[in-house]
Amino acid sequence: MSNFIYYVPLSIILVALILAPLVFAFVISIVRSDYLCSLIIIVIAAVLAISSLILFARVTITHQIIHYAPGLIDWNLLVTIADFGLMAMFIRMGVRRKSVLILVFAVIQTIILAWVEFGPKHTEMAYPPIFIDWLSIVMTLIVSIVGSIVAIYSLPYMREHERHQNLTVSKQPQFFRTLLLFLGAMNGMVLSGNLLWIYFFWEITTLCSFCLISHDETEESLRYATRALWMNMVGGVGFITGIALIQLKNLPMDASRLLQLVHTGNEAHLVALLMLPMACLCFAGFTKAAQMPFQSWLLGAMVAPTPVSALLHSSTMVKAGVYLIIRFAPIFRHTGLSEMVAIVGAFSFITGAMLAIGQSNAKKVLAYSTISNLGLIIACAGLNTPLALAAAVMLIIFHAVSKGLLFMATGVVDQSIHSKDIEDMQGLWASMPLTSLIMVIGILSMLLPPFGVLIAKLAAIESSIQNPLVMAMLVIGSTLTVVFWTKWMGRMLATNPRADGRKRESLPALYAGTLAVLASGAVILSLFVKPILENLVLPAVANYYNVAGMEMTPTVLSAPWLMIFLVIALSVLAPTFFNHLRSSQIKPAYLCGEQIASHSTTAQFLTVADSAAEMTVRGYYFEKVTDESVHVKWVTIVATLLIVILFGAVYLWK
Amino acid sequence: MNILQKSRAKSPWILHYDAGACNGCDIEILACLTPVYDIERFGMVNVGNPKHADVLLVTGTCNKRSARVLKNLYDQMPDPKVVVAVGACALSGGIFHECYNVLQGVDGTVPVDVYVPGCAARPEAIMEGVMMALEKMNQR
Amino acid sequence: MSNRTVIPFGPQHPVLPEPIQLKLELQDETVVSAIPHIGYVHRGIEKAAERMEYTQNVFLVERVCGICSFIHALCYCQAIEQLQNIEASPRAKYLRVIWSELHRLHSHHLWLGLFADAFGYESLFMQFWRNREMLMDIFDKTAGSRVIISTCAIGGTRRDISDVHLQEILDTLDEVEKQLDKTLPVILNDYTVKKRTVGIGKITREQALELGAAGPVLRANGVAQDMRQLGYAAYGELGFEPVTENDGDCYARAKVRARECYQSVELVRKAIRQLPDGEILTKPKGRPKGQVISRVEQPRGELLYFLSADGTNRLDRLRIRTPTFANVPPLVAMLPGCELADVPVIVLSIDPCISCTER
Amino acid sequence: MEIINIFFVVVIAPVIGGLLFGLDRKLTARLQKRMGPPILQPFYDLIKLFGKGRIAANQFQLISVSVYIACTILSLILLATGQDLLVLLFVLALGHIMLILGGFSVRSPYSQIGSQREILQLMAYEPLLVFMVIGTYLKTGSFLVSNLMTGSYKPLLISLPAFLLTQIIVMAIKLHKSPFDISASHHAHQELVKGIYTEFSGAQLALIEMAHWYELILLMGFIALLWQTNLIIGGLIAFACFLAVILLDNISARLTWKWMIRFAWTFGVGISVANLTAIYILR
Amino acid sequence: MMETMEIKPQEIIDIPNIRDVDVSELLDRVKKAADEKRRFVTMTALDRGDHFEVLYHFDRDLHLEHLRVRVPKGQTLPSISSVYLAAFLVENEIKELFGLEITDIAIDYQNHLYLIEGVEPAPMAKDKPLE
Amino acid sequence: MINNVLSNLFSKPATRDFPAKMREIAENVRGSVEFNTENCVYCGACALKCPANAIEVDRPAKKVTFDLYKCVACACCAEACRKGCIQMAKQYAHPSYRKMDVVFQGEPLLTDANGDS
Repeated sequence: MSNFIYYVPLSIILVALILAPLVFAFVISIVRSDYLCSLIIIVIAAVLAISSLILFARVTITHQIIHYAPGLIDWNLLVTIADFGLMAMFIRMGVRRKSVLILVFAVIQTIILAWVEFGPKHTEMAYPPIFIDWLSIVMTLIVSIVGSIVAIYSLPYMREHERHQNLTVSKQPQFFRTLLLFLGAMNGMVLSGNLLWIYFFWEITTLCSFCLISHDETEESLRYATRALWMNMVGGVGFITGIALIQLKNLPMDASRLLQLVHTGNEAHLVALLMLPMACLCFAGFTKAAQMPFQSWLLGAMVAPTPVSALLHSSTMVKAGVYLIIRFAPIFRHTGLSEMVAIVGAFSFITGAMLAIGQSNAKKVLAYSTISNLGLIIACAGLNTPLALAAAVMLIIFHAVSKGLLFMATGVVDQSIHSKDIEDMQGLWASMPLTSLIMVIGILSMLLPPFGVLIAKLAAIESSIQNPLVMAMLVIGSTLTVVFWTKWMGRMLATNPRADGRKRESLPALYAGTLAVLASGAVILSLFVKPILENLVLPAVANYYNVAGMEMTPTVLSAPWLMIFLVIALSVLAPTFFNHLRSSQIKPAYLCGEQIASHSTTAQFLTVADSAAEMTVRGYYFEKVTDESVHVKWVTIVATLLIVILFGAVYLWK
Repeated sequence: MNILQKSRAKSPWILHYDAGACNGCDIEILACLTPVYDIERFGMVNVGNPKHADVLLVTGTCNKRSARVLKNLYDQMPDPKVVVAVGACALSGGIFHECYNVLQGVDGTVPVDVYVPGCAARPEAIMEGVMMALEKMNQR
Repeated sequence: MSNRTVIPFGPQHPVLPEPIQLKLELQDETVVSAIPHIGYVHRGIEKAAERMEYTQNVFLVERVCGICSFIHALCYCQAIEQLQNIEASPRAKYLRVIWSELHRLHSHHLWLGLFADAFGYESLFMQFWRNREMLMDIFDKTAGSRVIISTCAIGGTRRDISDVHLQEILDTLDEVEKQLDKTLPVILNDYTVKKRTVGIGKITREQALELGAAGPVLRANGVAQDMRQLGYAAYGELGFEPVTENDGDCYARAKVRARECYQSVELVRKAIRQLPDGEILTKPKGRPKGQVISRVEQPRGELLYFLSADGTNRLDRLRIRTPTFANVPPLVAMLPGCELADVPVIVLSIDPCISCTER
Repeated sequence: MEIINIFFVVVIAPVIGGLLFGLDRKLTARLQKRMGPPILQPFYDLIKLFGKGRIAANQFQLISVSVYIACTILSLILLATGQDLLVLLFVLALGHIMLILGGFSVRSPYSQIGSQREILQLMAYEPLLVFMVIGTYLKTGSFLVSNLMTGSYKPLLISLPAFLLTQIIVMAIKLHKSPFDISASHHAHQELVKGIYTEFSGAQLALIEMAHWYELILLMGFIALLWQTNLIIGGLIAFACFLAVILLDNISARLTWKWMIRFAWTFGVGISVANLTAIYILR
Repeated sequence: MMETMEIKPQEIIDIPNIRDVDVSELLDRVKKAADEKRRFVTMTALDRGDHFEVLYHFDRDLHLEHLRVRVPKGQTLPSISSVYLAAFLVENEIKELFGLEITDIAIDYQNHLYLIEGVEPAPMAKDKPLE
Repeated sequence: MINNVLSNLFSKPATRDFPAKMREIAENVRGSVEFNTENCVYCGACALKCPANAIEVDRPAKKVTFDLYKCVACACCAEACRKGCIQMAKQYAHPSYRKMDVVFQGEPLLTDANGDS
């Protein structure tokens, strides 16, 4: 087996991961057969997953960092040309959408890009453009596996989606084209070491997200897509400014070399010079990861078909943002910038959770939860200890799986009950037992032990102890998180006693398959969280920071997680299998003695003038306390201030 | 008497439903809770929820609307359960037994195990009634 | 889906000693509307009163409500006395005052306890109900029964109170007053109690009048209206000023009743001091004929009896308007806008007597 | 040693917990000038409940109760075997959330509203617990109880006095005592009947009751940690806190959840953070 | 202190302060009472064989005043709950127990205030058996 | 309140030790109706006065049927009886498992409400 891994040439793997999706994206837009299209998607998905696993095995087994220069043609030139092509497209879009913001930012980017490419200064690359280390592998795995699963899930979803829209001409080819392009670009981004390459792929993801959000081409979706585009272009401006500053100061342009600066230690003056460019890159990361005050593009992106949300929130796009910050985190360790990044992240964590409490739209809750979790990841990156970074990486993994799962399940529910409102999901347990079970697993895996997200969160809290402000925000944010998740689960489980027993739910095979894979993935990964963390992530992180072993012993890992898992599993399974209720033991709920009939499906009670009324209990959304429109205002102001302080910190507090 | 029976006898949880009383018996039931009578000595607790209750204390004449509620409450109580009818009204309708909206006693609606007479029934009689009901429950 | 929570509150509910249902519509936990649904204790007493002899009706109307049974009987007897054109003896009038005020005292104790229970102050509930037992013992000794004391009769009273018992009453009242001194400041000054009652269930004076509120609900809005001002029984000779408060919230209602407790103690003491000797029963002659309205003050407020008699030994019509019946519309006005947790407190604040309301 | 600890926890803890609840009822009665039930009353109740006929509204209720008690016992075992305090807290929270879901799973207004309020209670006390754990970390450099017990530190109470107060608040909230008996109360005299427990009955209710006994021991164990050098003194402090909670229950009315959140998050979090800040500064 | 109510044998045959009004002018009269800040006490219905006699009792500083309307059986009576909301309960009661149709009550219980479906309607009417 | 509950704690409970010790019952308590048919002339005055119609007198058969479960203990019958046959016992009527009528026909005997003894 291990031999096999080495027989596959690296070039083939890279082609499979980056180029194949790009190429097949164009094939799909030509193919006019549904069947063939599905086949291609499934094959590509399989190829992506297998290639990423092979790459994983290769890098993990050999513990090596791969630098690789692709041959055949001058790829640098190709990237440069394509970069300007992209800029042209952005400008065209700005014109077509009549958006001044897009135009302005596109033009600024083009100018800076032109300066970088053709300006007086020029930096030589120390290393070839492809740079693969443990972090790239983690990201590739997520993009290639979770992203592929979302792509497969989209097949039945988009068919149903279009059936609903009564389209004459199917837009599925465009959709899948963009999807594949997106996955390829993401892989390209995480596997590149050259900042200009990263920037190039970064801008492709921006473009793809615009296309996907605006897919339905309704007034609303176009509006939100435009917003997503200009906000991400702000980030793009930040990114290219960062690159330009690096070039201005004659600093190395590839990630690999930059990271080495920290390792050697005798180039501290260079590190100090890097702070401003790093701040620019972090800023770009904030926009892409939809941190406050840029959260609104991600919320607007909800108008897109659900697979798009699943993709944006779990494996691609927003993860690109946190990837960028984590990628360079060691460089700005022990600086004011790092502190501020932690605070900005923690602020998004707490405010995202707070705003999620007030939402009843499932996708909006998920969106705020994503913002909140990404905030946590960024806070970890800002805490910038090996343990914190390990927690961040674990969060990226588990969040991708769980969030993808939740979005996909929400999509299934939406297509069944035609509502995304959590209140409408009341009693889903009775009508869609399978989907709601999967959703409950998804939510529990976001929230509680013994699932990975929580373990990572505990590690995050542990590593935040030296930073009291961040710690307090993390503790309170975690508590807020409990509120909206529990409420949501509670809604789904609120059923009535049924005399006719449980309804069987039939899901299309692709839905059931993809959901089952992710759900079991969430559980199994959590089961192995300790070995994964101990054997893979922590050594890699320690290496990343160039420290010998961990600086802190993470006590969270010393807990007997397997026993905890076992006890919880047993306590769930025991009543499920050995303790069944007979129908005579099922009694209707207590309604003060006025319930009607003992086995009805709706909870009704007799009331005024002996008429029947439906008993409804709505979840608490604390409209007065958590009014979105009010809070978003001050949150935006505070977050903007924080970012201003962040840049100030770079100057004042090194 | 085994330990379960002993525990049942020592932990009667009470559900009180006023099926149409004049309040006389109800306040006497409440008086049972108070320091002077303190039925918690015998483990009796007024739980106010049929799903937790062992003993259903019914007062009042039971009119037709109340009968519906009474039946519902009785059905929701888990076995073993006993019913104690308190006061003349609950036994037969008392002074109201010929009124147009009155059912003569609650035993037409739910099976009554112990009848506590009186208008209003004294707290002592109510306590005695509950204890008799518990004996009956343990004999079943 | 509606964004309102719709839940039943009652008829069987641990916080409601009597069956009444409120159909509550909530937004989060704020009450948007509350509609009462009654009829769980309706017996048809007004019809039964047409069937029974007018003398037997005394026992019927006593059982309209077990908490203020004596006052119901008093109101009825006074009405019949007016129709028969007789007057109770002075001693009977004073005895009536004594029993009425003792009833008010025990009813207010009962209410204060239940009110404390409504906001979960269990030890306070126990305290008031323990004090109340002293009054119950007085009823047991003087009238032979704890709850339905059956001492009022047409033309006077059925029983006399011996001097020994009068002294006992005075002693008990001293003790009751002592306990009130100990307990009432707690309910009135406690931080948690104030948090739960001040500003809760507030209505304005205009609303109270417009919605026909009666008794302490009305007096808590500064309207000095108390039927005892009419001077029935011996009240005219005892000197009486109604107790009023101005805030119109649950706290003000509690305060009115708390002060009335002291007032009742004083009235009983005064009545015992001034108690004249003499017969207790005036024998009625003839049969009642004509129409009359009799009004007295219950612990819960104004009680009104309308009698129409045609000279036989059965009444043509007996109409009973009880104070809670009048206080239901104000209750409906108090509830919207409050929190779910305040519902029991507000419902209790009118001192509801459902068996009175529905008869 | 571990086995003995685990045995102690699983078998002896509920006995002590039950007796403490019996004492609670007796003491409450005496504070109200009543005789009160025998001290063994909770055990009678428990046995009776186990003997009741089973009724439930759905299967999920059974699962939720089973997870609830399993998690409670598990977290107590984690404490007894000297494991990570933070993990312990979240295992406990898992059990609690499953119970909440059990309350949610029935379409009954009282159990559902009770559940929503229970979430708010969770929200109110959880930060206080976590802050205390963080306080111990700051003093000992580890979340491990074993580390705390074996290390030679001064009693934590000396440096973390605020947490004694917050633990009393947590205990009052967790035991549903006035003024925090918001989602359910010991005596079902409130607007939500028995709140979150309304729809559990018979053996399920018995298991919940038992879980409360474990939980009480756990909470007292938590307080005892504040005097980790001598657990007998720690236990006495915990017992004193328990008595304080009973007293508090008898001298206050039930307040609303808004007040609770405000109180827990201003006063509770306030003094917690103040204490932690003091440690940071003094270090 | 208010003066003690004198009991005068001559006056008690019919209650004092009573004013007969026609059904058509009832609402105006009630509005006038409301304008003069009278407190609505209650209503009383009497079954007089071929017609209902309905009394409206108002209070003003402890003095009672009454309006009386006579409604032939089969005719309807307008609700005064638009003027005095407090009347909705008693109007529902009269409507249900006497079978006198009262129109436009603010909260109408549809003849199910006290009695449930299937019970003999209008039990208070004189032609109904006494038991 | 804290003084209040603490003083409660350190004083004797107010609880009456029922049923171990019965409370002394006051004079003139209207407990339950007691018949003494020795002097009864079956005049029916008691039945006429009873507001709850709990007493039936069958004059020819010399039979008095008393329904304890309708009785509201108002003592009207005792007041109405000129022969002093009816007294109000000081003891309250005890609960029972079955509804039974008290029938006096020479000797008092208890029967089920349904008629079978």
